[in-house]
Amino acid sequence: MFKSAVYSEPFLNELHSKPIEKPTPHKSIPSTLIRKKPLDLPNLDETQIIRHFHHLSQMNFGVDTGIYPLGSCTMKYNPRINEVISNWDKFSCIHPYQDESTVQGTLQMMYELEQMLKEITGMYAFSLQPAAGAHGEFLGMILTKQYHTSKNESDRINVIVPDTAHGTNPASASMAGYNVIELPSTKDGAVDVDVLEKTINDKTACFMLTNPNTLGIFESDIDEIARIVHDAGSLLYYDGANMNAIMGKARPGDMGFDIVHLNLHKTFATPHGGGGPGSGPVGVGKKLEQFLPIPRVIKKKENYHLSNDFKESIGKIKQFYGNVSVLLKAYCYITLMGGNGLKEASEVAVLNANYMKEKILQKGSYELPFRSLRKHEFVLSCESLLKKKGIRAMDIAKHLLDNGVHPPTVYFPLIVKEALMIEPTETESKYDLDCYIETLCKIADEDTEKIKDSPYNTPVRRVNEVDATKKPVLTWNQI
Amino acid sequence: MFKSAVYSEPFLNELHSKPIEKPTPHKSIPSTLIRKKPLDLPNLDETQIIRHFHHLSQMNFGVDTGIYPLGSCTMKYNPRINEVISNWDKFSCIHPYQDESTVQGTLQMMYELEQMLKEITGMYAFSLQPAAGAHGEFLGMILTKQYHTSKNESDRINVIVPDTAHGTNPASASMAGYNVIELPSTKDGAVDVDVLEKTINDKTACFMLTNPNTLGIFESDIDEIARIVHDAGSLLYYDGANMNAIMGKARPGDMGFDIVHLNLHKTFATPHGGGGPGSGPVGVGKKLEQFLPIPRVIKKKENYHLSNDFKESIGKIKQFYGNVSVLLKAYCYITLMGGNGLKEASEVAVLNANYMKEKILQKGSYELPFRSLRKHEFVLSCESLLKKKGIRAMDIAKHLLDNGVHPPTVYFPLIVKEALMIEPTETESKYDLDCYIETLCKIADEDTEKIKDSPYNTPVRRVNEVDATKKPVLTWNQI
Amino acid sequence: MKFIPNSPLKKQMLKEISLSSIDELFLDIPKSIQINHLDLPDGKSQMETEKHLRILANKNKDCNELLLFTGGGIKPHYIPAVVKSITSRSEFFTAYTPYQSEASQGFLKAMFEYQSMIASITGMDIANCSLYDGATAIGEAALMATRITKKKTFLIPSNLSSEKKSVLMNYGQGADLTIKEFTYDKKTGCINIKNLEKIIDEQCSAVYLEIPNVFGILEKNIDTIETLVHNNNSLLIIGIDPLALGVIQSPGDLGADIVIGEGRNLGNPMDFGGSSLGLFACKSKYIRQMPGRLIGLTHDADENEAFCMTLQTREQHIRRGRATSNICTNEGLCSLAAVSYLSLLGANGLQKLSEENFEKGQYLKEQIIKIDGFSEVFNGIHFNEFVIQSEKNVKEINKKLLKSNIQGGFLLESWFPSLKNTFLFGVTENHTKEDINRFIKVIKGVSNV
Amino acid sequence: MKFIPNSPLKKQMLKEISLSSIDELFLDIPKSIQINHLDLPDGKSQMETEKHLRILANKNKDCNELLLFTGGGIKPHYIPAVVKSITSRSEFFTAYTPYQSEASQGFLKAMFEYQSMIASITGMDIANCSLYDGATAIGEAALMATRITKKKTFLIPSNLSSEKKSVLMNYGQGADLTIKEFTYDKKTGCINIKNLEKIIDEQCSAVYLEIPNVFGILEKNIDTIETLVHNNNSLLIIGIDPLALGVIQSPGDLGADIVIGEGRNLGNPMDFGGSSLGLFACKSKYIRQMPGRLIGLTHDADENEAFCMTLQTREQHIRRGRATSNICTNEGLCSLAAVSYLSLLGANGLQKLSEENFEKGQYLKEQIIKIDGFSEVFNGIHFNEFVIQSEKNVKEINKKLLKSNIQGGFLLESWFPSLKNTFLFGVTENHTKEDINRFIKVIKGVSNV
Ligand SMILES: Cc1ncc(COP(=O)(O)O)c(C=O)c1O
Ligand SMILES: Cc1ncc(COP(=O)(O)O)c(C=O)c1O
Repeated sequence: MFKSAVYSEPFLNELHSKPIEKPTPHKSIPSTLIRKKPLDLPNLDETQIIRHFHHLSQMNFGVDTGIYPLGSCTMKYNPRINEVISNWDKFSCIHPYQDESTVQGTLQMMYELEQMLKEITGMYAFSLQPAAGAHGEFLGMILTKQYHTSKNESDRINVIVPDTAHGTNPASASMAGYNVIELPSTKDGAVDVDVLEKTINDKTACFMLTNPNTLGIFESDIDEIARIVHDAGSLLYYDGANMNAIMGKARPGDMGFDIVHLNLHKTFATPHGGGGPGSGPVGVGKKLEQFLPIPRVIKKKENYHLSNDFKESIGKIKQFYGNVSVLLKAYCYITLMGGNGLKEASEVAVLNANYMKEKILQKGSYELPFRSLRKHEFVLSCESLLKKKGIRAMDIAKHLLDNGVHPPTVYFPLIVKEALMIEPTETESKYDLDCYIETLCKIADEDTEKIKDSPYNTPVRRVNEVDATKKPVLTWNQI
Repeated sequence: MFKSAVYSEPFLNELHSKPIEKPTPHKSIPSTLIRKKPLDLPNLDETQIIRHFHHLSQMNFGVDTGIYPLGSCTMKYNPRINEVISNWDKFSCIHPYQDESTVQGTLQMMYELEQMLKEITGMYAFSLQPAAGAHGEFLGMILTKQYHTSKNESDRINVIVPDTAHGTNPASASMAGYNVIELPSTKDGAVDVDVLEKTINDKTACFMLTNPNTLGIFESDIDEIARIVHDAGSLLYYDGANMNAIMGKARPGDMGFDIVHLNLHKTFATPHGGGGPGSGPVGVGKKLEQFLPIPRVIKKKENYHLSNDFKESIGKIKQFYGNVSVLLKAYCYITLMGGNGLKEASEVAVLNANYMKEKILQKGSYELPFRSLRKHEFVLSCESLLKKKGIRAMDIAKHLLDNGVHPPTVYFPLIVKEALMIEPTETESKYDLDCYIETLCKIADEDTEKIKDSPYNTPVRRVNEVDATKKPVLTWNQI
Repeated sequence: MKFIPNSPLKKQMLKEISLSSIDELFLDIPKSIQINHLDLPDGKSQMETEKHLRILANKNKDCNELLLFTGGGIKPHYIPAVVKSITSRSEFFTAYTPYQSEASQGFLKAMFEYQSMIASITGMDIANCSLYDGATAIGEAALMATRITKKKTFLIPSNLSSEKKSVLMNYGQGADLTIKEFTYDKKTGCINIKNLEKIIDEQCSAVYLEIPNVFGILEKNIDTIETLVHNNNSLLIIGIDPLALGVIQSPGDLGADIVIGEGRNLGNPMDFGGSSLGLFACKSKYIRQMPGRLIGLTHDADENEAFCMTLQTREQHIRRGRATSNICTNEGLCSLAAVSYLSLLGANGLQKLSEENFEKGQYLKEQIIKIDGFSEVFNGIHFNEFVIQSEKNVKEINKKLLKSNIQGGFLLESWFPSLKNTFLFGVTENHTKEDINRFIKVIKGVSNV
Repeated sequence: MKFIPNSPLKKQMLKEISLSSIDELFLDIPKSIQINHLDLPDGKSQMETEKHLRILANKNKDCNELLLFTGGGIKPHYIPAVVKSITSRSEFFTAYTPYQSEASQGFLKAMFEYQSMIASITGMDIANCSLYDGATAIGEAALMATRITKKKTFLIPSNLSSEKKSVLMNYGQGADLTIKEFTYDKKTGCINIKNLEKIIDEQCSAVYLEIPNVFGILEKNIDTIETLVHNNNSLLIIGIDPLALGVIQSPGDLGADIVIGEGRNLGNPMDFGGSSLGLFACKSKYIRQMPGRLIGLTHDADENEAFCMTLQTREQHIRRGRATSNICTNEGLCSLAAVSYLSLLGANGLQKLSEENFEKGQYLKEQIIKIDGFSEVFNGIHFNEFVIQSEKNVKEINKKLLKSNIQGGFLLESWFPSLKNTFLFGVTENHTKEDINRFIKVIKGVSNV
């Protein structure tokens, strides 16, 4: 039994507001600049505000609410201790331009975090500056440019991505000015080495890949792929969104990747915050090190410094040094888990995924396209359900909501029809996995009408997203 | 529209537990004492625990959920800043036997809080030791005893309480060994001065009263009452649960009360915590000061000390010095509000109550027994609804729950039939008061069957409290 | 004015109820006692308040800055962040006592689980959902024993802390209890059973003892005592430190009728002695004589599982002057912290924690008595507190320790004048090996001078 | 292993899916690249981790210990406790991007309110629900201007901070933007309009300017500039500090087409430069060229109010290589802090806050220039930051201030080599009068020596 809380919560500006006072600003402000129209914000009391957001919060599903196996997103439990530590004034109330002697603790944390990430990925150096995965990708593309330019090969204008790639990969590449070439996968769901070999050439700047890929399949030909890419003078980029599958088992650096981004808000348990802040550190091989953003944290004797002393650096990709509280949480997480714990996390993440996959397949309602052994996630197709009963992946997602669990990612990767992409992570118990499996399979047997009309137990019924785009209403004033 | 969240949440010991390890305790523990049976607690993971309590929390109503006008309980908004401050390690992680030089901040806070409470109540000295209102009452009774004993009047064995008194008053008196004599109220709902005069005598140790009383009526004859009580050689005790009505308007000390307890978790906005921790400081007049519990915080020059140097003290009523974090929150609250703010709080608390009372009476479904002008709360009767439609106060309470608001106190004070005791407090907005009024009055017009079957929108339907007492099940093992 | 949304609406609201001023609302207060203002400063902003409180806070030294080895039943323990995260769910902490069960199922179920866990670790049938603290729990237990046995003499160890004794005296006086003391063995620190045998008589309602006792000693001969007490038709009441229950036999298995204890250790901060939690468990048959609130399992109108406060007829709001206790507001949120804490530990965690506390207790003591001029006072087996005698002046030693930001032992002489120059030391899982070693080094230094 | 409930169940689960070892799950990884362990320490307990982090923390000085008067667009502001209390509701902070709208109505509605408030204070039609930070927002705005105007020259003030310039350069290079600078008036610190007139040409997609600018100066002649820019068929992009909007005209009223800004100030901590929030608002007509996520109002199947992400066809997960931006994860929780913060302030609060910041800025500057050897560099009206020239060595002064636990001004020379021996000072509502006076006393002392 599950029902979400429902409140018909008014907008903040519909709550009772105290009268707005007339502006009485200082005379010395130039009259062209002084605010004339009064500000238009409600004047509320704490009680009203607390209740408003309290009600809204109860109409929102988080990892704390229940299992959240959103494929590719690695929604694992966010340890509470990390929230506490990152909230200490000593960490959160410091200014980026404070004298270095007064921020040695944070600089040490950043320095050591880089060392940890280097060890985990096998890369040569790291930048902690990017604010998210896509931001890391963009930095990666800028580094790629700088690298080829430094070798007088600015005519490398293409970036290759597999057809299973996450949308940010092509978007980042083209934002950096590259042409994006899409590589079709084999029937096994992996990179087609032959096609890659044919596609790649001296116009190729980079091949972007995640391994395991977004089907959860490990690219076993990775050695061969790396050889082909490097032989063509191209770089090989690693989208680290799937790093949770292989910590302590294999390292992108060892696989031949030149650039790596990690999603700390995925693999390293920092909360996703309903959409951020995230952090997407970028690691590179030795040949790219000199291009990394400044400042970089360096250690001299026992002291840490922010150094701008890197002449070939691409400069900055974000103001200051990254989303530091997210870095801190990831640092705490790695400290808590240790090398042994991270390995165990990957092992159980993979075990959980394969366990679910097998159990679901046994029941026969969903198909698994492509190769069988998966890493930390797997993509089902419900195409046959669509054919048989007219039920779509989205319908299944919505009815899962009625059961108090979060649906998988749907319709991604694009090459799978009616895709359900499931990533349980290692922080779910067998009990919750079993419940999920049962629920998912039961839905397949349910009455089509019932499923089409779902969800029922959420704060609202099926949301009409199409109407939202027709005449977009984005603010109170547009209602 | 309101519906509470519903989760069919298993017990903690029904969740998947890791195996219980065999005890391997130290050999040097005497064999008669060493634990033989393994402990019987589930071994869970953080994720499971967080979700469990997350689900439970959403099935609980607090002030943050909505208006909570529980008469006598003063459920006002609990400022968040107080939670933050009391959570600072500097306040919460200190040992009661630390060297005084290392806890000067907390001692100063306690000392100053006593000064503040003295000013607010007009009393001569305070003890912060009691953990709750009833605990303060009990201390008050012990002080009463000590006082009379010191005057060789140990034969004062009776304590008088009005029939409107809160249950803790007679309970505390009798726990201290007193006979309790109940005083009937006048038809106005006030103390019957004549009957009091007749009842009181040289066997009377104390008269316990709250003012305004539990009907929300100010005892305007308080001067006369105090005179009578003191003339009889008795003490006059003030139950401070209703202090929220009169801050900055009148003081129990000025009314002639000898002993006062305050409920910091009512008047001074410290959260009630689902049942505590509370704090019930006791203030006394000069003639009782020497009996107060030890240690007391004293100030010498600029330093604060815990002094046991009070020979006539009754000793201790609780280990250490009281629920210090609650004291700290109250201290913050008084600092935030200031003298002017506390007065405003009482004024608006009284305004809100009278506003609600008038508006409700205008609609005619409920009656107001006794005198009209109320302080911060008022007691309605729905006796006529019972007669007309068979609807009881409890039914109304339950149906209010369906509307996302908390019901008033019901069936108290005992002298009002089908009592609904409403205390809105000053932290509610007019908007919320108006909604509440409307809801309450609409319920009176609803179909009896529907109301009798309520609530509908809560996590469970009407709870059978009678069956719970038949064969009480208090633990997992008793299920 | 902050926290008062209707401040700007006073006129309008007054008008709607046909009044013209706030003063009219206070006409029932006689002029003679009306006041016009409070002699307190005006309200401060949140920012100012925070800054002011920070100044106060900085006059304290917390246990991260001050290494504490002070016994007395309260010590720094590690509290996992999850505990606070649960207790700061505002649905919980801004709720009142769960009078309306339908709107309080969450808290009620948590309290039911708390009762279950307390019953489980103490080995008793049932537990209530909190009293004020461990000391008042002794008082309530004494009164309950008298209600059950109709006898009025309550026996306690002479080495009960004077704070607890004082609380007990105050609780006992209303019921006219006679409180008598039995002595302890000067060698072992355990109960002097001979003396207990001598003192116990037919008026004895109950015998109270503690495991570990005030000296940190784990009583040896409970079976003898248990037989003695029960043969006398008295009750056996045991006071415990719940964190010891991972290594020691549960009081239930030892034959206790009532178990009490201070539960602050279960996930609540030291709070300068606040945030207390009175544990209270007993045998089923005494249920109707119990003090405090009980949460029971029942069902709703649809026959689904539901919880409510039960046996309220024992309580003050129903039974008034004849209630089993006057307690109303209890320590609810501290109980919630306790059930969260216990579920985080689990059986395995509690066991390990007990072991660690036991072992660190042994280790620290061994290190201290190696130092010249310090000796063990009692040879009974102790848990995480213990008594040490010093040849030098203990006050002076503590003063010097403080200069190194170490808070030394509690000076037992203030409770037991005969125990001159003795420290009560305490240590927990929260002290690292380095902490302990630092302490030893420093105390060696200051006591050599 | 902590956070991995199935650790003890591995064997059982493997068996259920007919595998015999974990290794079998990793057979698809070529042996050649398999590793056996990570060269990192083993996991620490939560207690150990906390103790370790406390050691690190103690190597920092926070802004309660260190009085900061450092400008640069980031300064200590007071954050009411309610903000954190809202953002730490775990339903919010443990959620992903709201892909499933039915299960995300709470966050979606809050983001809709955030958009509404940002649109309202900036005076623009619409706002998105965050970009990474103020600097990347300039980059995104530049790209958007090119998409709208199909022109490729982007004009910026020569006194844009070198950090922001660098970010902009990196964002611009993919679209082959030419970035040109117009100078500022050396006397006022305002834009040199003559120079701007000279530089602007038909290739100009947009002119970017900041209010207040990097020197803290409030630009005087926006109307002239606005006319100039729009007559040139270019866009006007204004960068703002939202906390100034209580006193100054909204950019919308000034004729801006796009408004960006750093929103950290709205309820987020300094976080050593993290916890950033890229504000982004614009005119309705440009909606389809906007970067970032947009939350729209719509209805559900029962025609009730509902919210969802909208116009997703602009975004990378739909449009991939042709998206308006690559942004996916944004700064959601920082936006939630911002909407909470703005609702706590309300119109009245924001206005007062702006005034206070403005006035403290004036006061501090006046006090400083009274001191011998310090003078104001620009005579334009400034907000809460300002530039001061020193006759003595600024580095030395800062070093000495640090000894009194004061962090002095930012040394502008590191961004603008021509501004030798200048400080960029900043002050906010968080600085009390006493703080300021203490600072003045100390700086007077150290600069006299
Ligand atoms: C495979 C993959 N790559 C890249 C990203 C982009 O990461 P972010 O959302 O942090 O920008 C994601 C996350 O959605 C992802 O799943
Ligand atoms: C009038 C009155 N007196 C006394 C009390 C007892 O206070 P406490 O619950 O803190 O023991 C209460 C609270 O319920 C009350 O309302």
